[in-house]
Amino acid sequence: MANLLGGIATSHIPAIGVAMDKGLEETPYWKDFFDAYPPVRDWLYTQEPDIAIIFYNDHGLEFFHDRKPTFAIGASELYENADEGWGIAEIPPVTGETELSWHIVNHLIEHDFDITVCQEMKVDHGLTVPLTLMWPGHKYGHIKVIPVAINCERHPMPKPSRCYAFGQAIGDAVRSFAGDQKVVVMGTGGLSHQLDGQRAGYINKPFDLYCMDKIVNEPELLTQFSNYELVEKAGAQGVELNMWLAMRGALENEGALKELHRSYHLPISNTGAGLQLLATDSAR
Amino acid sequence: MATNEKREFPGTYLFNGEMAKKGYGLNKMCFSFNNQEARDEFNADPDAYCEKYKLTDVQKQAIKDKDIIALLREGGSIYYLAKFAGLLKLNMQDIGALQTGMSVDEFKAMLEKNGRGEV
Amino acid sequence: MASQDSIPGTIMLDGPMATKGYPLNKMCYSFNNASARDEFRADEEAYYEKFKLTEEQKQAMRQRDVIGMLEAGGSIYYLAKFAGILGLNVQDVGGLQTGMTTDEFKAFLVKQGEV
Amino acid sequence: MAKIIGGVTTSHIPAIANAMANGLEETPYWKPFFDGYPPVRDWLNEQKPDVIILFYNDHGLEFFIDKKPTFAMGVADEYYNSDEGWGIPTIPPVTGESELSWHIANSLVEDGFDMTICQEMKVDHGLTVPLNLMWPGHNYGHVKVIPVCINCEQHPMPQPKRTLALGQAIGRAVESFEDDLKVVVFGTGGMSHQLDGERAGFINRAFDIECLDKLVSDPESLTQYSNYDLVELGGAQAVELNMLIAMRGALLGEVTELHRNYHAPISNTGSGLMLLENK
Repeated sequence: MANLLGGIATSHIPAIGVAMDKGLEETPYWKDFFDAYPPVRDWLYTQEPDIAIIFYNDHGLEFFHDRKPTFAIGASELYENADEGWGIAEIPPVTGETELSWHIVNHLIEHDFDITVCQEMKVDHGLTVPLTLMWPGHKYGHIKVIPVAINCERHPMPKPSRCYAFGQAIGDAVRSFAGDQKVVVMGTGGLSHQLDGQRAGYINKPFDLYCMDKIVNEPELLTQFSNYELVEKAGAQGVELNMWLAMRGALENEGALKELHRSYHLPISNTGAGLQLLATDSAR
Repeated sequence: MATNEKREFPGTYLFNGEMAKKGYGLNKMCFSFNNQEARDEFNADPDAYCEKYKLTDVQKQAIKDKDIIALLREGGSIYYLAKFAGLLKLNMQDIGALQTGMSVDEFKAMLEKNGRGEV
Repeated sequence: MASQDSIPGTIMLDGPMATKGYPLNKMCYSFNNASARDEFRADEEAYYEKFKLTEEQKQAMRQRDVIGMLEAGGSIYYLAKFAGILGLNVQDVGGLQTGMTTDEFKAFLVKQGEV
Repeated sequence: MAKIIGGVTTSHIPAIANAMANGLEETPYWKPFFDGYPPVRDWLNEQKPDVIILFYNDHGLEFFIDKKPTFAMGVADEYYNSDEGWGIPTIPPVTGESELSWHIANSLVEDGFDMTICQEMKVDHGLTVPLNLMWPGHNYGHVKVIPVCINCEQHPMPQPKRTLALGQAIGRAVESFEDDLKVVVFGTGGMSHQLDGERAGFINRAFDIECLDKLVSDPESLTQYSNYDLVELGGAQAVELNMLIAMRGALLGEVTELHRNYHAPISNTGSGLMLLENK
């Protein structure tokens, strides 16, 4: 059976990609943010995962409103990035994985998740920024990625409880896979932010810290929220917490988790940026 | 008990993940046949068109031979193969006959028999 | 409990808004392509027409009125691509929506960390 | 309040479109099939439904397997048909209905159905053939249609128990819509048939009739089948039975069977027409 080593939650905003391209990591604005990452990179380097399952939301590169899935999952050997229209540099292709992908797809449909299955899928900064953060210089070619996109753009969106259950089903699928691969799950995006409306710029630090606290051992306190409550407490794009909850859901049946790292910094662009590393007993 | 556990049925090619992966280029080519220009382009030079969609050699040969069973084995989905059949001006009874090794009339007679419940 | 209409300064992109905003969002979605961005720059009015924007949407676009675009059904993900054409980042856009200068808006962001 | 007044099962095969385009309804081959339809047309003309919720499967017009949804639904005000590649005539646009559509979409996502929601969507023969069968001469412009598309092409597909649950959730959503609308649900496709493989041409009349009976009186019993069971009993494309099951789910309670016509073969399929009135 494949092993889940743990989960990583991280911001995925495009400004990070731009900062890395321009080598701004040590500037006063960015230093505190980037200084949080080496421990997580070291952990990944030691653990040598084979596969990363990445929960993210598409921001209008692959999916438009003509056909917007609630949950989409990739089952391709390669995922390309492309021009997103606002001038962030395109990054090299991401390596995919089809066997575990299809195994997960089968498990999800069997368990009543009505996913869109993608054999071709452009991945945007929501996925590529976290990869570049973990393996700077775009050195992520060795790790196989399974992209899982959750609608965080147009209401209705899947509820926090549904996203958690979705993650849980993916975790169960990984454990029932007849391989010995080492898998990490990543929840990307968040935390509180609002880009649109007169309330633009809203950030809620106490709420973000509460979420990071509770996600470790009491995620059920977070899954009770509705998406409207998340918008109220965490801003219009604060619903990206759903990606963190899906990541945490995947670790639900792993027993107690060890929180190996946590940092929070704001503002990064318009967001509260959280970084968290939760390890299972399967990790060395 | 309802389960999606893998099962096999004689004379049936379940279009699942494994097949969908294998047949992706083939199906993508046939999907393009929704457009008249694509059909014209194929008709003008079938080999070049197969090449454009990176078909495997086995798939190219099966397209050339109009060998439906081979196309199914190579990951073709009947929904898209039907568009290839349309391009060849074949209907579902013609396709049925090709796959079962019957004449079209024999195939139609079998359908009639099945329809009466005389199985 | 929070509901659809209860959060001031927040416009939910729900079904009715997404229906209203479809042409505007479709136009902005096209800005993923450099050739589309060039075409827009060359003749904005013709480009609005191509995507059949409503008069309200055209007016909001002409005036670079972000709140107006949101009220006309714009989704921030696609409007962000328009902002990209104008060379604006999300702090600039934040300032435009809140009536602050970009610097005021940045200071406002920082202040929320001092809790 | 909106009310689902009834449900219809019907075949949706492209050969029907060709037969209608060529005026073959009275030929010996087609007569027993088309003769089944007038009572259903009469009922629809009497009842004058405002909205049709139509379960069908896309056959590679709107969706390709680059991005294949399990459940997709339309929320547009208009839907277009287009060239499907095999020469059936393209038909006029279908009128949509966005308010009830969005109401259903909201309700489904809230209920844990992970819909792919489409503000633009080309509809293929799976949707257009049934409409033209009910309102010949493409006279369906007055009725608003909500397309609900179920994956019947690439395994894994949703199982009968899931599609029944989808139908039920749609039924509940419609009944919670505040406008006074009369709604009819169509389950299209099926019944037994297999187009691909050496087993092509397989039809199982007894199984089809059993399914029609159960759709009326005991739809829950159909959820005992897996999709593989359906393939075994009804052929590779008999999984289209899922559309009929979803339709029946939307009717929620008990129904009265007003009309039935089973005929096989039509093209390579067993064709089941049934009209159910919601009690």
